[in-house]
Amino acid sequence: MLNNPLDFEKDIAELDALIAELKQMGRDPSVRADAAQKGIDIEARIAEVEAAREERLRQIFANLTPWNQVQMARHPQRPYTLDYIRMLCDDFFELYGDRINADDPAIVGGLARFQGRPVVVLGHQKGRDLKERQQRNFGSARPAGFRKALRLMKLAEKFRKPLIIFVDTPAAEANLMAEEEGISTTIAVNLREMIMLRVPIVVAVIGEGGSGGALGIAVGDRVLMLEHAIYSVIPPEGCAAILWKDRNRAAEAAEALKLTARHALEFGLVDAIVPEPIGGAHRDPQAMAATLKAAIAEHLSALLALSPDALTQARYAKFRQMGRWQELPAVHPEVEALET
Amino acid sequence: MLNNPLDFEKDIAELDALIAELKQMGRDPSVRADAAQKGIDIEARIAEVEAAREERLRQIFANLTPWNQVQMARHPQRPYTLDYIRMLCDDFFELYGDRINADDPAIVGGLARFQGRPVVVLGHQKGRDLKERQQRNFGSARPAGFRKALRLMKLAEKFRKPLIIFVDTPAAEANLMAEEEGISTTIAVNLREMIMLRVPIVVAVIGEGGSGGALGIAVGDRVLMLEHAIYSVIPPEGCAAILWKDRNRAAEAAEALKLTARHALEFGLVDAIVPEPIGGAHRDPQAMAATLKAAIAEHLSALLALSPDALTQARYAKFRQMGRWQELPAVHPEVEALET
Amino acid sequence: MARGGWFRRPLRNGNRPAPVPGDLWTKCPRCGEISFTRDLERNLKVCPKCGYHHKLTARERIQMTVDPDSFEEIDAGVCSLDPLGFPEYAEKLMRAQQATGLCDAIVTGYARIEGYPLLLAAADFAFMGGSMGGALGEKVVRMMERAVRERLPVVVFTANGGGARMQEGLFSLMQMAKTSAGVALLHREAVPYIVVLTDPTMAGVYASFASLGDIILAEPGATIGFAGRRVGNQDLGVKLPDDFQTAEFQQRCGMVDRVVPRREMRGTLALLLGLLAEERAHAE
Amino acid sequence: MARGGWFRRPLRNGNRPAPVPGDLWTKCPRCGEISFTRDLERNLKVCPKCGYHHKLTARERIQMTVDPDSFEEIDAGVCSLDPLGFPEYAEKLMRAQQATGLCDAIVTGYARIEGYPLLLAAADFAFMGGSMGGALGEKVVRMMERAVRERLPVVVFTANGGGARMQEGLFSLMQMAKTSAGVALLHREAVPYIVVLTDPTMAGVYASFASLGDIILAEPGATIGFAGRRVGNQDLGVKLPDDFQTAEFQQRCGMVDRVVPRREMRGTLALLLGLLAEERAHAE
Ligand SMILES: [Zn+2]
Ligand SMILES: [Zn+2]
Repeated sequence: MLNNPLDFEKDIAELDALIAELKQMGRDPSVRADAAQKGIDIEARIAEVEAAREERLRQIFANLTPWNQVQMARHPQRPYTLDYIRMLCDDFFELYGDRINADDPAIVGGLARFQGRPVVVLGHQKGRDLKERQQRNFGSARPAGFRKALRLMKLAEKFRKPLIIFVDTPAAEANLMAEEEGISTTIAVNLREMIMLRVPIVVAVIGEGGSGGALGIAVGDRVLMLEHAIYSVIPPEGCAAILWKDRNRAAEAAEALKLTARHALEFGLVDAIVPEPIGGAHRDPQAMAATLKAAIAEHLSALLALSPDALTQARYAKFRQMGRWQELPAVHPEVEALET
Repeated sequence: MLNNPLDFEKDIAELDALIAELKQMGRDPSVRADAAQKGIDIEARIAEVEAAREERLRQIFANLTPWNQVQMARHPQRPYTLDYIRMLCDDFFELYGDRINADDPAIVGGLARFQGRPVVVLGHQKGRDLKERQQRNFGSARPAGFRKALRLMKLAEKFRKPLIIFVDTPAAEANLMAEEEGISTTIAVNLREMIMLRVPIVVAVIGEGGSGGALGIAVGDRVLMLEHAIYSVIPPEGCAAILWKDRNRAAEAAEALKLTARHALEFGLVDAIVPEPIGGAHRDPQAMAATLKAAIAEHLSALLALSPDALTQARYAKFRQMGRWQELPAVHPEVEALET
Repeated sequence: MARGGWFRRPLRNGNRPAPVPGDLWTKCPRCGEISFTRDLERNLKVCPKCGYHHKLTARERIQMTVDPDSFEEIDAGVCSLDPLGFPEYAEKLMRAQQATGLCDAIVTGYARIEGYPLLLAAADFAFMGGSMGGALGEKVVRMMERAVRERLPVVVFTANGGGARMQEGLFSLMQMAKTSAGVALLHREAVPYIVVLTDPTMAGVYASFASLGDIILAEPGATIGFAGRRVGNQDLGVKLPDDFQTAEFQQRCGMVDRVVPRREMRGTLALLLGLLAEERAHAE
Repeated sequence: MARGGWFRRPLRNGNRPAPVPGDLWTKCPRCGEISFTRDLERNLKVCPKCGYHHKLTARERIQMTVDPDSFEEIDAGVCSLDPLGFPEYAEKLMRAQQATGLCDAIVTGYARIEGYPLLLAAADFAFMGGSMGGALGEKVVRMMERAVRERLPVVVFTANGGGARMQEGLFSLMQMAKTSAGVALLHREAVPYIVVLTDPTMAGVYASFASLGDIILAEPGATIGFAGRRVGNQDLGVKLPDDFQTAEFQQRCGMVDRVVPRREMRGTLALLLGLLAEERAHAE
């Protein structure tokens, strides 16, 4: 049962409450006896409600709007990077610091084993409770975070360890200090360096793929998206504010931005969607982790077959072809002159 | 004539004053007439005093103590890095910033032409007047300065430009902010990176070679020292404070530390001494620049004949052999046991 | 979007339509000084009173910077699409094309500066705030790949206040990676890359190819930063410096090598191109 | 300095002379707690009351860290000289050698940690503050070159409060470049290099090989910094943080990966050696 259900999760929460109530009744001998006398089969009733719950869940999640997807991606009970690292990896040894001036807790990472193989893992880390959320700046990385990420990537490259990267951030930090420390430059350097990194990189967008703050650690050979994750050039609220001067029209903006996993896959901008348990990753983190682990393992094993040169060439080609444009025939002034 | 003569320069300053006085007399017709009447030849008198001055200068500078050398190296009228860059190079284009969070004016550098050839030049920069001295932190570089220096070195390497580096610093900055920004790490990274840099590096210690703050930009294929420069593991005042709990015994410490150019050359820790005009670089900066330019040109041209691999191998070997030790025969416990 | 008749004239004369009478005078947005537009243009569009650097169109920038008749445009026909069917984007695009005579927000091509050959790009703020969509990304990368093939240095004048073009959604975000990939090639192949940040350069452009120059120059007073003052998540009680997100601020923070007045830009670029020009490797 | 009779005994038993009776008890310099020295040693010389990590000799450190009987010392005979004829240096050296049974302030050799083979160095603060002279630099570089030849990971325990050894003048400064050159080799050849900063690590050592680890660990409360509090040119009115120049401070500043209690050090190193162990390149 969830503590803070989203609007469209409320029906489920109510059914969950009902099931819990029935189960408690079933554990009370006097209630059971009473029910048996009245010919009520509590177990059957529970099974009925559970079936109804499954049906409703299926119904709701077959019809999520883009805005619902945004809400899902931001769900406060969704598993975060450290949850996945713990569920997917063994021997995780977290590393700290950018070797310049700070450790940014909004990005975490370190050495670990994935299916027995040493890897470097890293990702944005949101906080679970209020205190941790503030400490981790809600997963919005400062320059030190991007520098730490790059340090770990270079460590991976040096020791030929594949990289597994989890993306989950509303955006990069944008306050005065971030500007003074060159948040733009730091992100740009990561983009340039990741393209040429000579080890496999598998990226999983597990929640919010928030613009440059996400991309700054997301230049992967494979970019996977969880079913209910989003990936967007701008938060829908910001987009609405610019387009209609009204942040409350975020739902419309979410629609227009086509920021869901399905769209990103259609556009060829991510490589695969990792399905979530019905109702979302937070309803069954273990199952989610198992699916994600299998997906990462599959992609990683394909990448491990490639030479570093082949990897970087393919990665370059992959990002180089992104975008849509058309090319009009070249304009020759002489021809134009004849036409006029 | 100098404004702030050192103690041992005072004789010269007095003779300079006398010469100036005589010359002024010589310009006054009435004084000249008067002198002529008395049979005094002002010109001859000037020549006499000038000869005495030269003789005294030679005398003084043949017998400088190590502490005098320290004073010379710190002389406030000595030419600084930007003076040498202007005198030795054309087309200097100063570059700013470490691309991390600051520009440190205690280290300057940029692109320039040396004998027509594009090079990267950089060095510590002290300030001439009080305001500039403070702005440049007396030539004590902060982490941003060492990072800027490394950025310029990498630029030189990328575009295959030789490096010319001027060293002139009392020490690296050591306050709270320097510590927070990893002054130690920054210097260490420079040492590691300079060893493998694939372009020729000529270093000239032009004034104070102050411990790690100097070495952090001084790992060169050739390290030259101006005749009156010093190079030391610790400022003599600090050494005296540690040894004798008395900073005023700095002169003794200077003696003990053997921090002069002559010693550094004898020890094989620098490659050549660049002679200064009699009385020091500050008495004839143009002549000093000409000598230094010729020395740098000579060493650079030898280095330009080497491949990048040969350069880095030689540089590694050069620093790898520094230090004095002895090796006792290996101790075998069994043998010892027999002896006992 | 097919090439319409409106498209030909501006492309052919390669510049804006002649100024309407109201454009005879130009008011300085900083000091309010009113100058004859023609005088202002003679002064490189720098306010004679306060030194304000007026925005330039891409073509003005190129004309002011390169040797006469040396510019040879490439990839002029690369145009944006509307891959998301984003509200009003198609119309905005067409209006921008009509207003500027450009296919998109950047012009790229071969040029010479005091004889030094190079590849040059100039962004045009008048085209949807200079924002970066698929066409801009494609043109930038093509230019960089060409620079690597032909070993020509690259100079880019940015003026991309909008950063990534949100109307192209995730496609536009990916232009950050795409253009930075281009720079990665230049970097690996040691092709000189000089960036000139002009007013304004923000967000996705500043956080990609615009901050990756070997040497980064900026025009005085140019607005340069990551998130707009209002967009940024400013901590309460933090007083922003007066010059926050200007060229001068960015230089102080170590991100910009030199703030170069427009009058000195051409000479500065020539000096740098000369200093960075390729030589034979010393015995490698 | 010839090897004297005094030199043999301590070298042979590889440890300090037996503790005099007064050493039966040890007082914690932080909390004042008095413990049986033997109990304290069983607790890895960590104060049972406040967790203070007492300084260890190089041999204690090695014994505590490596698999039993796995340590095989190298270059044990490399001794310092007095190249400057520096006042009192020769005497100090001899006293330090007699007191510690070491030739100089660092011990290097082959070892195994939970079976993983490696090269290991441990500095000894008791030898002139662990300061770095020509012998230390030579031993460190030899070990690193050996690590490259034999592709063995390197673990270094620093405890060099004195930094460079001023009694060797400019020679000692150059050990910074020399040891960093060794690290440059390790770095280029991708040989894992783990540094453990222990109390105290300062100045020329911290500003060279000690801060260049791929992974940098530190013991709790260890003093780590550039210039001593009194030596540093502290700005007037600047309040130093309470933990200034400690392991925890350095971690907060991004310089240290993890502060690892002594009890967990061996296991941590084993974990890291396993994670960094060489594998076949994937199809390179
Ligand atoms: Zn004005
Ligand atoms: Zn205690």
